[in-house]
Amino acid sequence: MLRTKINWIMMISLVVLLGGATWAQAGEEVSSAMFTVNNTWMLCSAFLVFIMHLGFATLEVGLTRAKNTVNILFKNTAIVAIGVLTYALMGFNLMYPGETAAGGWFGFAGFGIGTDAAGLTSAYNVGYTYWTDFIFQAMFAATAATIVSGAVAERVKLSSFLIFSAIYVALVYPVVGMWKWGGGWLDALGFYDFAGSTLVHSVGGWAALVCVLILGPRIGKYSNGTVKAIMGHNMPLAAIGVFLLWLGWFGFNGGSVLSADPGAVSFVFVTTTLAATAGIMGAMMTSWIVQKKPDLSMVLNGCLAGLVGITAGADVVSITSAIIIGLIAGILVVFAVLFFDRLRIDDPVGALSVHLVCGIWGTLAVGIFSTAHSFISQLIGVVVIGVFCSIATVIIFGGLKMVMGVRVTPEEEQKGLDISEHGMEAYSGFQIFISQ
Amino acid sequence: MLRTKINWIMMISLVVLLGGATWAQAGEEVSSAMFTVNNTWMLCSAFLVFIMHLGFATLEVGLTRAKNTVNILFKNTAIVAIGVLTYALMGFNLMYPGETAAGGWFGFAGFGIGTDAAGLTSAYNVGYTYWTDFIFQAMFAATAATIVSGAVAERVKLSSFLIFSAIYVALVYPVVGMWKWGGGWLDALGFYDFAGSTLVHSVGGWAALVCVLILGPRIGKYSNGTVKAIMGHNMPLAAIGVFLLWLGWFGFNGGSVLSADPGAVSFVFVTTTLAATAGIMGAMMTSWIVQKKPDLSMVLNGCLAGLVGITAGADVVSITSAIIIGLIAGILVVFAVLFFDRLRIDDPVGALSVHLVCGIWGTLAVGIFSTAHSFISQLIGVVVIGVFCSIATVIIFGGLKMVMGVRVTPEEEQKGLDISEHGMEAYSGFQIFISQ
Amino acid sequence: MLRTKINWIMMISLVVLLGGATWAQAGEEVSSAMFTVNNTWMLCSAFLVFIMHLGFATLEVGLTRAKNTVNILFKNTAIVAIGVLTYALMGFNLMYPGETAAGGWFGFAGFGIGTDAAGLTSAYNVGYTYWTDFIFQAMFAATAATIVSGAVAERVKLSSFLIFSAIYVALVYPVVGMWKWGGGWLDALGFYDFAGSTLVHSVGGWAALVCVLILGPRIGKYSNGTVKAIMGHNMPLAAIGVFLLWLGWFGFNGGSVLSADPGAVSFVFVTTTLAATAGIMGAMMTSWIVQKKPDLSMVLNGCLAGLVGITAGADVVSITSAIIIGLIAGILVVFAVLFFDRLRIDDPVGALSVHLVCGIWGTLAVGIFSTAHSFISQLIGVVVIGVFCSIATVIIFGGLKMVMGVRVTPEEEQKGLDISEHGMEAYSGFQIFISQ
Amino acid sequence: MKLIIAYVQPHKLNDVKQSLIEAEITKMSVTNSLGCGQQMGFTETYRGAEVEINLLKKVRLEIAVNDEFVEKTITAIADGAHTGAIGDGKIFVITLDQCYRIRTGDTGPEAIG
Amino acid sequence: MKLIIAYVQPHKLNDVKQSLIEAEITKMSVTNSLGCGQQMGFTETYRGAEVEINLLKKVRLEIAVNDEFVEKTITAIADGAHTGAIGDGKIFVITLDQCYRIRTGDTGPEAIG
Amino acid sequence: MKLIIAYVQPHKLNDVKQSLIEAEITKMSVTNSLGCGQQMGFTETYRGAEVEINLLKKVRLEIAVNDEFVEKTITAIADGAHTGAIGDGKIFVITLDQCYRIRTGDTGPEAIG
Ligand SMILES: Nc1ncnc2c1ncn2[C@@H]1O[C@H](COP(=O)(O)OP(=O)(O)O)[C@@H](O)[C@H]1O
Ligand SMILES: Nc1ncnc2c1ncn2[C@@H]1O[C@H](COP(=O)(O)OP(=O)(O)O)[C@@H](O)[C@H]1O
Ligand SMILES: Nc1ncnc2c1ncn2[C@@H]1O[C@H](COP(=O)(O)OP(=O)(O)O)[C@@H](O)[C@H]1O
Repeated sequence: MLRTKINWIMMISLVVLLGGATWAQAGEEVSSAMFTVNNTWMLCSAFLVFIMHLGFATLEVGLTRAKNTVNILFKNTAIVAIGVLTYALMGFNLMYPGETAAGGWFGFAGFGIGTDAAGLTSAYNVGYTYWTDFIFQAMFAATAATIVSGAVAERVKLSSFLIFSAIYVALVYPVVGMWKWGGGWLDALGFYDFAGSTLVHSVGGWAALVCVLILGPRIGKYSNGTVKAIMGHNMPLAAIGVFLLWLGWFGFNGGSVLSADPGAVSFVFVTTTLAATAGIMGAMMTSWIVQKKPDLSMVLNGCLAGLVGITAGADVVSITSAIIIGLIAGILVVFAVLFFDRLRIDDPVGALSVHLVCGIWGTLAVGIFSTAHSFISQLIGVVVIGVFCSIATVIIFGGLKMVMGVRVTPEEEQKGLDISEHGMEAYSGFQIFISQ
Repeated sequence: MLRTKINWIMMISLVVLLGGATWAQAGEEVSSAMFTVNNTWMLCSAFLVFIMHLGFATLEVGLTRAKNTVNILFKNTAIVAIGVLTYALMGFNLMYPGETAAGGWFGFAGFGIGTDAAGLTSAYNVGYTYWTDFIFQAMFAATAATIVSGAVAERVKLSSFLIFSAIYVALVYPVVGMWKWGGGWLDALGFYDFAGSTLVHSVGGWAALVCVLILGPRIGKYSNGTVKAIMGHNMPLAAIGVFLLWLGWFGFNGGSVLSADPGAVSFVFVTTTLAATAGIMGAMMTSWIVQKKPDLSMVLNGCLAGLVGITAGADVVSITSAIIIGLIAGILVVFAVLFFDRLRIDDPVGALSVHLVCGIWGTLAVGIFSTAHSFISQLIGVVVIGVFCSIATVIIFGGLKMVMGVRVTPEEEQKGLDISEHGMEAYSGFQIFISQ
Repeated sequence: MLRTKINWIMMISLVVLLGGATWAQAGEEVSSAMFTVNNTWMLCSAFLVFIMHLGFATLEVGLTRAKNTVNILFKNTAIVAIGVLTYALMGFNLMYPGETAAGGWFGFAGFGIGTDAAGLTSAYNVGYTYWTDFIFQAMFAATAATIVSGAVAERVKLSSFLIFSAIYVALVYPVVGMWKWGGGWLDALGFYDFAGSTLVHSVGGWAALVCVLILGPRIGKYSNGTVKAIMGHNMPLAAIGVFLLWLGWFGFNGGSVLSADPGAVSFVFVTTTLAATAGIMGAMMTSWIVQKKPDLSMVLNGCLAGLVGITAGADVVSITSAIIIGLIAGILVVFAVLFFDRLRIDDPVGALSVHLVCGIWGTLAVGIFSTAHSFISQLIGVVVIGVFCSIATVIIFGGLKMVMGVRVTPEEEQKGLDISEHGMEAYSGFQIFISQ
Repeated sequence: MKLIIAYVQPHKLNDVKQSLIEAEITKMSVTNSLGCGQQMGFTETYRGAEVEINLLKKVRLEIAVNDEFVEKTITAIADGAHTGAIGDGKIFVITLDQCYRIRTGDTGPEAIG
Repeated sequence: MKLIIAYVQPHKLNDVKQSLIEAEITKMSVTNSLGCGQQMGFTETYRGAEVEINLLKKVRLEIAVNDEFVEKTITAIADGAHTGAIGDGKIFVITLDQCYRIRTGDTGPEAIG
Repeated sequence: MKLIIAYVQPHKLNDVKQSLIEAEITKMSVTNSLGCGQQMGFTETYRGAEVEINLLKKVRLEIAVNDEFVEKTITAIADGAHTGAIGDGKIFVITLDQCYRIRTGDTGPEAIG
């Protein structure tokens, strides 16, 4: 999703298909009709990415307990607002500071957003206007924070989490994003991340990991030396979430082509879909073999695992590679869930397994399955970003822990956050056993 | 969404951005590719607006009691059907009677829909074909009736409500719409309502207000001199509803540009999104301060409030103004909910606060935040339409009350409309305390 | 959705509107902008058809019992994966074997998918690239299997069903599809099926019928000589399902134009919507009269009935005919549900009534309402495909019954498939009466 | 000590609670229940097939009281629940051998209130 | 007067109701309940971790009858619920001191039926 | 034979079960219930209006035991449920006249365990 004006030609030249075909475009000049269709597709992508936020919300609600439902819905609604607003305030201009930051580590083009008339023409970019650019990017930004939300669910203190999200989206996500998509040092290094296996998913995943470690597990999850399942309360919601996320991914990946280029977008649609389906199959087989019974929640995670896995290389790997990447992601995610549980890292929705583990896998897979990209560059990107995000999270979330606390009291946790933090229930009238 | 052939050039010239940039288009001549992309975007907008009907249905279900769920789903499915069919029968030709009605109060181009071959080319309109025009408008039409549905939920008699909706959508909505979008007297006056803060939302809102006054509150809502909360039964559904409405709004506002004009549509996407997020923040803060705990249902209403608020001026206000409009709408909606409760006007889902109050606010805001528009014209539009819609509703709904009754019996209300009107339950098998 | 390169011109010439207008396109040459907008619309259609899978899943879950929810979600997630992957492996090349199979019964272009550079240009097709072609078709393919899923729900053995689906989608669906859309003998015969009333819906419907006959009814459905209702457990989910299916249908039918042709696509939007709304009205009136109370599940089925009905002729029938087709479909579906129940053919979600009965009705309706098409050809298509699909299902599903069984044990059925096949519950913590 | 079990109409619960509180009986336990009594149920239809709903939704109250409160409690429940229509409900009284308050360890009549 | 409490398998409820009706016992109250008895429960897995489900879903019936009906009621319930497999359920009988019909104010054996 | 009815805090159910199992009482039935006791409830707000929640969620246990087990059972429940805070719960004991195991037809003390 590298998108500064200076770099877009380079990017298109990277888009090399199976047989080596390159989609030619008429240089920086496009007809007004072509500009309009490109822009229209980018706006469609923006609304598709938008709907991912509903997907995250329902998935997360579905895989947690009924007594924390209002809290999760509240968090995930607020995050979209916070994410978009902070991105407008400063994130966008931190992430895309312009040519001055080329090859660098940091840049800032000032607070707020705005453009002159040229920002509305193909002089700005052949694929979209300034405003399209902003809205598409802003929809991405909030995603990173939402990933954290799932991992810390059912015990995090609402106010602390909202503050954390605001800071993370305003500062950490755009700075890291600038390294690659803003034309920074990682881009210069040859690191490749098409739509954000690392730049979005791992960036969220690392924060999630650190936050979970700081928070500790939910009460009752690892009692008396055994791992106890805490079952999600609403599987239809979880499934709705995954399908909506998949839907949104057509915009997440398809829009990262940054134009409506027929060959590129349709190819990305195919690789994205095949990876998702292969992820489902991988998780289904693994879960059926390892857990003996086919576990729906694992299969749903498998679908997302495939999607996260293909995100880094959706435009540069072959059809067969896309299936393999998805399949491995689907297998990986099941073991990762079991593995984190063994480590007593309590992640109610599998956010770490899906976004962190498969985000890393997808990024490295570009180095493996695309000859045009170096494994080493990919590895450097993964490691440096991991270290940076983890340290940032330790500072921000650790700081919040000291200043105002990050976890609700055990009584609040046991009563459920809906009653304790919001004074209301999600399913008024329904008889629910809240013994867990 | 002013869209008669005669007027579109005028409209484009109204679209003035922050810096004063005007999006130029090649007059009435567009290339076939441009016509196709414009039309494609308008069709995308149509399906986006369509999905708002699901959003309304789930939001309304979520904020009411389990025992009335089937009834609400039934109503909202039937309304779409009734709305589209009556709009095909007569609404469309009442709303857009053509040049004969220019500057006037009423016009009618005859029953039914149909076009000659020219209706499929850019000779009809550079932005869309005749059929696109119809389907996009038809999706809007049903919206107004759906707004009423939420306010009268849990006590209105199904058959009476369906008849009311049919008449309101067939007659009142299109006549008022014609005043502005059909090139009528309000348009001549300089009244501005981009996508319908007044023409859709307030038109629904006024009807809702009058219907609620005629119906009276739900049993138990204001007993013994106190306001009793009647809690909604399904918060995930409510949140799904709001996100789907927001999604649909990209088509509602984005499509009201009436072409795929890159600058205009993308700008509208940004103002719409920022107003929604600001609405969330406004309601969140207000609710946290006033109610002491952050109320999810208020924040969801806040999001919609921001969206309704920006709808009148999404294309003509600045970025900063969009945020302010949304923020104020978000604050307003919380107080409005409390205020209507104090007046004992029982509106289960907050439809009055969202659509009426913020519809008015958004329309007036155009006069405040856009120098190109006069506050007085805006005010005149708001008042005249308010008076007209209220009187029309008194006649139609009041008439129905006399002829066939508009409210179910107290026993039916207490048992729940699902059992009494439909003979079935929404959640068969689930144990639900229906003591309320 | 006839789409081989050889045939597209013919198809466009078939597209005759009310007044006889023909949408002209510039032969096989289109501008790069036009190609891009066509392709973009086809990709939008692909994601719209994709979301139908979520629609099917939620509808099916909503109309069955809570104890089988996980199982249904699992099935419907797995089917998408199986459908797309087998379609990539062989289905696509069976369905569109190329010119060699013109007029024939069978053809195969080899395993796997892939294209040269020409596949990415308008040389392949003016409407889409090779990849777009594949993804749009692949999304259709899984639909047929999903239709079966609804009819056999609550008693079919998971593993057997998945194997059946894989074979049916890999072999039966594409072979039948080739007869018409692949340019085979039915196409040569003049049989017309725009978007698949027969080729998708009936193909699924016949399989569903045979599977249900082989499986037998759910325990308790027809005990002691009477028909007992087994109520669905979640009406909001059912309604969500129908609205999402309707949404998807804009892509299902709208995309079957195979380009973004403004006149054709917008006309299809209108006929599709009017048929759906007329289906709602038809089912509502019928249900209100016959069943005395307005049955939500019937109205939801009525909406789908209208959509299935219009699918065969959405581009060739008049506006009035579209309404009549939808209305009759809506009436038909109610009687069909009652009729199948009387025959003790147990179809929990009404899949037979919607997809089979209305699929046949819609296909025949083309012969009735469009003078350009022969009723006899339509009838031949319906009958031959019915016979072929039924025999194929008898062989595949009957074979599976002998080899591994197709039905769960009575104990498993009574406990619910969620516990017996997946070892988990859909609504953990909720108190649910599972006496049925 | 007696244990009083009462079945009342769900929408009468608030009235019953009110009238119990007025009678200074403030301890109780409530469950929801399906009941079959003189109120004969009704028929729902779903997709054309009939469902006989002869188990109607009721609310079940369980109240432990000291002997001197039995009369008062029954009267209070009856007051709150009575409409004169079929389905009003029943009250059952059982002898309670022992009562124990977990928090304090109190037993007997002491522990009831 | 006795109060009979029975725990039976959920999917046997219809049979039990049927056999009660045949025995002319038409008044009852039903709740759902989780039970732990000789039927040992089973293990669900969710995301790889085990959940021990040792509380199985049961249906609880509460039937107040006059003394002469006790035997008949027990037999009817047992008839409807019996399969011979573990988990069939239990029946408990308690002495009922008093019974009161809210609608009419009837008390005693009168009020039961 | 006695029937023991206990109301405990929902989140204490696991502890209570544990301590019952340690006391070798493995048969029981559990329902959820709403309770009103010394724990006074709290106020939820919804859209600005208040909802008084004075019926708090509780878990209801029903355990039939032979006489010699009564003391042990009460102690076990109390052990598992006790926190010393208001809302800990109550235990009620009723005389059980008869007990019947549906599967085998056993009656009396035999059938309880
Ligand atoms: N003999 C009984 N045993 C158990 N529950 C009963 C009995 N009689 C009545 N009930 C309960 O009381 C409820 C009300 O009984 P019903 O006969 O309809 O009331 P009434 O005769 O006072 O109008 C029933 O639905 C049932 O739950
Ligand atoms: N002693 C008891 N106290 C309370 N409930 C019991 C008792 N014994 C059995 N039950 C209830 O009866 C149900 C069936 O008991 P179970 O021992 O499984 O039946 P059976 O021995 O007849 O096969 C249990 O799930 C529980 O709900
Ligand atoms: N007299 C009673 N009758 C019926 N149920 C009671 C009675 N007293 C208490 N309970 C039940 O026990 C629960 C706990 O009672 P509470 O007085 O709050 O406990 P404690 O006094 O031990 O702190 C209540 O919520 C209610 O369900």
